[in-house]
Amino acid sequence: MSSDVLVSATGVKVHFPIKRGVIFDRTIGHVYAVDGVDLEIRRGETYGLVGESGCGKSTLGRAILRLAEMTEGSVVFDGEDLAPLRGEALRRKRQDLQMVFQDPLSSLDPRQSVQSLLVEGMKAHGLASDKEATSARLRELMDAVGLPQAALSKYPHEFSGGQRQRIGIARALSVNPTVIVADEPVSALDVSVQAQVINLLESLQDALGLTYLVIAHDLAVVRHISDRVGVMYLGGLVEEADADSLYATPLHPYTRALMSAVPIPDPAVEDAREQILLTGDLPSPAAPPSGCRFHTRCPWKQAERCDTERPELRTVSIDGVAAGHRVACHFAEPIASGEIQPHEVRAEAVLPFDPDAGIGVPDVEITP
Amino acid sequence: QSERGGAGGSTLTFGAAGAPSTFDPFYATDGETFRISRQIFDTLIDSKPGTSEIEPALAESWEPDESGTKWTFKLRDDVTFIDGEPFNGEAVCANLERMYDQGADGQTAAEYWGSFFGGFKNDAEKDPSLYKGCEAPDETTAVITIDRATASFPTLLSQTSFSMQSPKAMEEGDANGIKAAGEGFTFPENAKNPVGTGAFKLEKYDEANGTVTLVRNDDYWGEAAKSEKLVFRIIPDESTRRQELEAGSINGYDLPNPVDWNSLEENGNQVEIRDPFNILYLGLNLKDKKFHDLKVRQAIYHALNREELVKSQLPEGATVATQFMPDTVAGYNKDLEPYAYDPEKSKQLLKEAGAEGLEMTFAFPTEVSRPYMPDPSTIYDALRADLEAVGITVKAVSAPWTAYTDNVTAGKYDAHILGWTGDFNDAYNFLGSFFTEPVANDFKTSNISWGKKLSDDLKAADSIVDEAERTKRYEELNEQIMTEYLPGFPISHSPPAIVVDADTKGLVPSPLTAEDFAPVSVGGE
Amino acid sequence: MNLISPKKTRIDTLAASVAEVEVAEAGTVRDTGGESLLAGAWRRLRRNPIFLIGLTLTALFVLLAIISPWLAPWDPAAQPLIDKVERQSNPVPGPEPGFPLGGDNRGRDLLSRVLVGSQQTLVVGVLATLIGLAGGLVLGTLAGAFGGWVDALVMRIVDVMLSIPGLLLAFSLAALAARPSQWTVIIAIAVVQIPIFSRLLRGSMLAQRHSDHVLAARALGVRPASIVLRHMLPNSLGPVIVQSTLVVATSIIDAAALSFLGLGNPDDRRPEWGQMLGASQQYLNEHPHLAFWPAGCIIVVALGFTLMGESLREALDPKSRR
Amino acid sequence: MSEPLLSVRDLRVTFTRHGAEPFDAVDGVSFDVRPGQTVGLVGESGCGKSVTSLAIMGLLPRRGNTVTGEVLFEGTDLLGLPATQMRERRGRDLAMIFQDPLSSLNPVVSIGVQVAEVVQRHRGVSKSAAMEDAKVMLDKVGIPDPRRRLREYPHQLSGGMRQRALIAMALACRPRLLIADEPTTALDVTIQAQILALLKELVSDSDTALVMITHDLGVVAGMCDDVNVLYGGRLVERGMRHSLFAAPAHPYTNGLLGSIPRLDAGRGEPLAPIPGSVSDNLPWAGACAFAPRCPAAAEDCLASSPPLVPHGGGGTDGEGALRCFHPVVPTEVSS
Amino acid sequence: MLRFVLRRLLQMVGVMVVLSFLIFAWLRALPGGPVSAILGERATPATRAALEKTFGLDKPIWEQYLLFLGRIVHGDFGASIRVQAGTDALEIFFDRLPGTIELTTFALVIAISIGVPLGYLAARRRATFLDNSSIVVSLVGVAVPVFFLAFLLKYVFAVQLGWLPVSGRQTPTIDATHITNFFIFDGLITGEYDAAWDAFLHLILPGIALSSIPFAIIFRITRASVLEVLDEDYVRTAEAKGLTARVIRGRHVLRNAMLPVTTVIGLQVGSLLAGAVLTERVFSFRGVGDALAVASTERDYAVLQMLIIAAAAVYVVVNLLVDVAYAIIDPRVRTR
Ligand SMILES: Nc1ncnc2c1ncn2[C@@H]1O[C@H](COP(=O)(O)OP(=O)(O)OP(=O)(O)O)[C@@H](O)[C@H]1O
Ligand SMILES: Nc1ncnc2c1ncn2[C@@H]1O[C@H](COP(=O)(O)OP(=O)(O)OP(=O)(O)O)[C@@H](O)[C@H]1O
Ligand SMILES: [Mg+2]
Ligand SMILES: [Mg+2]
Ligand code: NI
Repeated sequence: MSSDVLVSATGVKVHFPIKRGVIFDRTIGHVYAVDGVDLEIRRGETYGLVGESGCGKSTLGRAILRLAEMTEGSVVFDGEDLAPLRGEALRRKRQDLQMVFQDPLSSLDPRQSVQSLLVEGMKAHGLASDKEATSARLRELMDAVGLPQAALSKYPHEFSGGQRQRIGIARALSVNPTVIVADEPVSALDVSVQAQVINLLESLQDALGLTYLVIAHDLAVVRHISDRVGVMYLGGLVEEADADSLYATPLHPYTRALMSAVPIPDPAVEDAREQILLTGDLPSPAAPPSGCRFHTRCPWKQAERCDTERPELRTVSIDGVAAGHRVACHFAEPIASGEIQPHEVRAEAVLPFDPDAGIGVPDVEITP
Repeated sequence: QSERGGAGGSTLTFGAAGAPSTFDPFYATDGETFRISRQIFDTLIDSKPGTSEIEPALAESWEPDESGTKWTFKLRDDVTFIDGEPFNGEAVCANLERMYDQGADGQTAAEYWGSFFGGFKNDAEKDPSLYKGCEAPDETTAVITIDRATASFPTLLSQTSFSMQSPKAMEEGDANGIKAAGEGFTFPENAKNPVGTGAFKLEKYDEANGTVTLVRNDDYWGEAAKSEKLVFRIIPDESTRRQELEAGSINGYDLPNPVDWNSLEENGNQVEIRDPFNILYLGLNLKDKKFHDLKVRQAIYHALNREELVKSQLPEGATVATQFMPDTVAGYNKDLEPYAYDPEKSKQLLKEAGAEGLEMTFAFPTEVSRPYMPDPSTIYDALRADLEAVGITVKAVSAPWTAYTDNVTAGKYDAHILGWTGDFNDAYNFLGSFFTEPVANDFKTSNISWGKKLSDDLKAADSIVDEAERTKRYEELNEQIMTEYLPGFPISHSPPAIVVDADTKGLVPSPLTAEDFAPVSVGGE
Repeated sequence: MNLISPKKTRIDTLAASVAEVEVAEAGTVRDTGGESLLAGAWRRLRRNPIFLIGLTLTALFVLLAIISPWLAPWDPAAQPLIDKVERQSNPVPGPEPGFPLGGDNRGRDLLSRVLVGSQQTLVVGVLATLIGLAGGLVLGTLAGAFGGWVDALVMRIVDVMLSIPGLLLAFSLAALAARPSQWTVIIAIAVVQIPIFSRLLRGSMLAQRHSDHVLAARALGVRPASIVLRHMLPNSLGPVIVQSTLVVATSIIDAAALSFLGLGNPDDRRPEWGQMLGASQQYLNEHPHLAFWPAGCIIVVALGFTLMGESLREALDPKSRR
Repeated sequence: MSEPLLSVRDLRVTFTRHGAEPFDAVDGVSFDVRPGQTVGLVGESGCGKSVTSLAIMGLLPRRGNTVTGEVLFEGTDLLGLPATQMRERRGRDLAMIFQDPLSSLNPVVSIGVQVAEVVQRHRGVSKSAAMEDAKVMLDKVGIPDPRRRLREYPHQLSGGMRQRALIAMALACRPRLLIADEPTTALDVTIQAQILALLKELVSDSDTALVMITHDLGVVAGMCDDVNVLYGGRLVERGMRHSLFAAPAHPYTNGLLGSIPRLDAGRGEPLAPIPGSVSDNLPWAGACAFAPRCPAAAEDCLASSPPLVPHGGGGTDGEGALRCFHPVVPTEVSS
Repeated sequence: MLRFVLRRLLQMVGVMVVLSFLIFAWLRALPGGPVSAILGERATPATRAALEKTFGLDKPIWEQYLLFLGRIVHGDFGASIRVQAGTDALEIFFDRLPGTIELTTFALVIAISIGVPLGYLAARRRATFLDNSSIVVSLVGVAVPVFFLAFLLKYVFAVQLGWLPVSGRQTPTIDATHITNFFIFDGLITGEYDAAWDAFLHLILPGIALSSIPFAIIFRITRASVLEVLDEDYVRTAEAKGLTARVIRGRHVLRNAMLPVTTVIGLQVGSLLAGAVLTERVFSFRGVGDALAVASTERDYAVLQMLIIAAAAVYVVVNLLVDVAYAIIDPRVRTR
């Protein structure tokens, strides 16, 4: 495992405008979906990204793939800046950066057979010129993801969830990518099938030397397959470290709470566990709290700095914490040493955020 | 007068096909308006019930001087308007002066005056008006001077448009205050409150319910109306009118579909068939050189099986036409024989003219039913089939009525079907309307060698004052038109009908569709 | 321990993993030979009596339209009964031997006209629908595929068109025609359908635009045109197809309404039911059978298409679970 | 040991659809729940957990299914109750919380009314009194500013609060039995932890019996006293949570545990998934449904259907149970 | 909410302006026109030209349009030539509107009061004979051309059985007082109950004919929407709460199921207006539709312009109202 950087994202911001107006749509605010993230993925590693729903994981993943327009920031892939790429050049570049989706059914066009789903990408990148070679390649792909050849002529809805996800993976592989962004590749699957897919992803990585960015909300899954893990909260990375280090010594209060909230299928552990129960819900990304985004729910919140100054993601030097463990908390050290103790937090009412809310009546089509 | 009051609260309800456009007949052009005006107003001269001849009305007698340009009318002395104003010579002159003295907008709106009298007082550009002036030497006399001699002058005055209205009401109601507004006219008060001398007076026009209610004028100079009330209900749909009659909610309606005549009678209604006073013809657009050869025109005429058409598509009483006017009009040439149906001859003629494979667009109107063509599409079908039978290629075209007349006038079709119902008994009202310049000449005769001559001849004939000489001239002209010129093809005359229920009595059908409702009684009185 | 199949529960290498999974899953991929979504919908539909009625009626109608020229005893334009026609006493000849339904007002065989009328009726219904569909497809695809100002522009046009009640628009369009013909009828009806189709299509296209599988195709680097044509369009067609069946029915009825108002095709040598119905107006009181046959046929056929369309709509609706 | 509050005996739910074979979604399931006890039902998607709970509540669709067996609630068989009496009991004696808090709330009725209507219905109090109760309930489940929330609509609440509102609704009439069907699946982990803590607290406070349905073994491990593992509509293993997690006897339970990546396990160990998928199942009638996916399967597994037999350490009911011819030998379990 | 209404109103004004120009230009492109309508079969070119000049039809279209706008600003919408000759088009619209409102409202009431309950029942008894047969019956209503249905109704109930009047809005001999031109309302406020009753009887047949299509659609949408709502989780929640069947039906099922139905009712207004053209014509019902029919055959420009734009405006306004109603029923739409 070399440690050269394959993908590097700097200062990525993705802000979605919220529009409303009388005649012309006026932008009345923004959803700060991703708000300043620096992240590096090394060649051949698996980078795991976790965080609660709506914190911007998918958007970040898509921004890296240039599937969502970045408001600010740059993404450098293998030394090449992707930001200036447009149109055809960008389309060509997509061969290197692929994606696996959360919902295996909805991400497969229901009207295309597996074969045409797979060939499509190859055609788009000129890999399907030779008929023989194409079908050989198809066979290879099916083998790689563990599906029978017969599956080629079938349609997505005829498969089970796990099999569909295999098709999704095969599609990503079909163009020989270097990096695969897997956006919640297993969260729609049953536990037993989930394990099959995780194993498949891992073996493919070993065999093909792929680089993964795995997005998931399941901390256990992420920890299992990742070399390094980033924890996101409300559009920003709050902590990043080697998987083991993160688990062993979570530094950010949010990471701590998250870790303690993950149920573990072992009654003994469960009974013994000290949970850090957070109060209240995730604030709206359209109106993120000032200062540290987590201060509204943080049991370690301090009177000063937390609500005024946004902490930077920084490397800390604490005993027993691996180098390269970064955290965005002003008080990481005192918390780690137990100098600062947690306290009660009063729950604040939080509005759910729904960018589609507002006035609008659904289109209903009628014919007499 | 024994009937008076006898009819008590009786109400006569009549189904009208459309709303009246105004209650001032001077600005009207449509039959629905005239039908109502006729009950409210009287004219100096009227048509004799059941005929197209004229008879005295408000004027008891009339006399031209030798030049034929000065007419003296003796008036009845027992007539007052319903507002109490007396009817006298001055009233007559006031009426004529008012008609003559139209403002710019009024001039375009007064279509009947325009077409029969020509010009207006303050309108230098137009033709000089037929009307020149009016004097009232005494209460019961009116002397009217006209521009040139014409025998049809008294007949003109029988037009409902030229009804006598109360001078006071006209003054108060700003009778000439008609204004163009957008693509229509707004009418002054006078047009909403008609004040006449008729057997009925207007009670109310309920626009929201589509009914016009007239009540009996108890001071009427003639025989008082039999019904207390006369209600016109506006029912645009023909089949609905019939259903209303069957349901007993109206007493009668005009122009029943000939298809329904028999069954209406079987159900006990009275279908009164008027004498045909109209002509249906197949018109040609002579602008197109292909019709300039007389043989071509004759060929077309011989191709038409009019006997069969009349029998299968026109109501009982319809006849095959031999010329461009019905036989009741003076000047009708009895000696003309109908063109025989002879497809062989037709083909032969076409060959001779080198017009085999003749092609033409042939049009008919939709959305319309006229007394002379109850169902244009079926008549058209029959004619087209006949034309095709002799090898003429027909391109079928149709258009809704108003668009159709526009297109015909603009000469957009090679051939069309159209017709005319006479306004009054005068040959010029038929022939003059068809073939003189600059009247909308649908036949475009000006494009053919004899066109100008025909126009001039007709105009000359119209100014012959002597009755007999006039008649003779028209007979000659009719023959000439049918044999020498053949500008178009007269097809048929068909009788329009009017229907009333079993208990409605006293309706005298008029060939001019100018029925009087005063003598009509309902409920078996 | 006796194993049924040589399985290992632990997998250590890629090869082993693949082999294992293949064995495990081979039986899972049902060997039905690629049943598409439509086939699935069809399976469900086959059991729906409403659909079957609709389908039967529609099929009969189409069949009739095809074979009617051979079925009809007379040429619909011939006038074998013209001698019997008398405007007043016998405007519409009644049934007699050889003419089971009698004739029409022009002495033509009514049965033949009703039978052959199915052809033009089908043509009007189908062509009006197809033209409307084509227009709707173009506008809807533009709006749905590009979004943004193209969408806004197209939708404003559609709004304006929609804000005049459809049939009124058709009336005026038919009246605008210089030379009314079958085509003016077809086009007038078709134009009215365009905004409906385009809105429908745009709606599903926009939904498709944000769908995962389109995003997936984009991520894969598929060309934009190909995304629109191969992914968005086919997946948006479901509602449009359903709508089409319904529009065939309404087109036939609308054509009848146009004829009723005298705006129909003036040339009646090739009969069409709506036109026959319109022409029968003046005989309604005395000879309602002239209206009854074409009206009956229109009702049955419109019902056929509508029933079929409605049940299709239901079958293709992902929310309906039957 | 107290008497069971709810006793499910040999519950069988058969779906009959025309054109398809009758299908036993739940096939002879029996279990007991005592007041104050939490019983878990676990298993993969489609194994019949929800159908079981709906059958207990009498909420299965009216047509297309037959329910046999007994659902004894304090000795009364709920299955035999007429619909009107069942309506009386639902919401008052037994209540239920569903998985997706947004779709389970009526979008056009205010939270207050939705909570109050159940109070009004079962306690016969006035509307305003019911509203007051509703406010108290919302407060109790930890919704801040409950008075304002009463007037709000579901879409104005965040996911966690919606689930709290649902819980408030279910608990408004102090039911003695609460069935929670995957109550936290739609929620984030930190919110899930809040909700689970709340449920635990409410149950222990009021001695309510709780049936916890989930596919998350972690949740079960932390919540339940007794665990019932379902597979293909049948109970395959029952035990007290400690013994069950420590020594799963059924290969399926074992397989499930092996499939889950654990936060506390070392990295790098590959997962041991159960091969195949649910669609490989055999019908229970003449075989073990799990046999095709089972590493321990032998001929007898295909020959007959294994019976449910008492087993091992037992649950609080005194007895554990197992449906397997070839149970996993404890030493084989790797952790 | 206010913003939303404002926005829609502004949009509406825009649509109206565009529409008015389109209609204006279009009408003038139509063959035939008021000149031929007024002058009849035979008029001299001079007369025609004079009349065209009087009406300003000889000017370029855009100039005519500007003049038209200028007149509108002064409240002059142009005079009718045939529908109600001499009357301002706007006045005609308001004269005729009450009748049409009475008729369409009555038709909608029939459609809703039968369609909604039947739709609910059919959904509850899904796939039963009741369900299937009511689907078929409702669709027959759609498949029958309105004018044909109208004819049959008149023939059976008015002519043959004589139970109901054939056509019109009120028997003329009843001599009713008209204040607002809503005849039923007028009859009630003036105490002329017989007149009100008579006007009501006149509404029945056209009302039924006109309601056939909206009924079918409302029935169908209600059915589909109830089916959908019955499958919703919150209905199951309501059942789980042990609520009475009545509360579940009203508060949980129908209230939600009515959302799409409300929208559809708004969209139906357009087709009701179109249907009114045919219905009012065959029933000689003096409403906007009848005026429109007359105006279009007679090329009554002023009335046509006015009515088509008004129809569009009514359509937009009604749909705006529907959206507002929707927002009142559905809290999700009225957020923030
Ligand atoms: N196209 C968009 N327009 C407006 N807002 C958006 C858009 N896409 C995402 N958002 C918002 O941006 C925020 C981040 O979304 P994102 O999908 O990245 O979250 P996530 O972490 O992937 O959540 P989940 O775990 O639910 O998938 C959310 O609040 C979301 O509502
Ligand atoms: N109404 C129904 N008609 C027919 N089959 C049904 C019905 N409801 C459920 N089933 C079937 O019964 C079986 C058990 O379903 P159930 O919903 O109980 O699963 P579950 O264990 O709750 O799964 P999940 O974890 O996905 O909620 C499934 O195979 C399902 O397809
Ligand atoms: Mg996401
Ligand atoms: Mg479930
Ligand atoms: Ni691993």
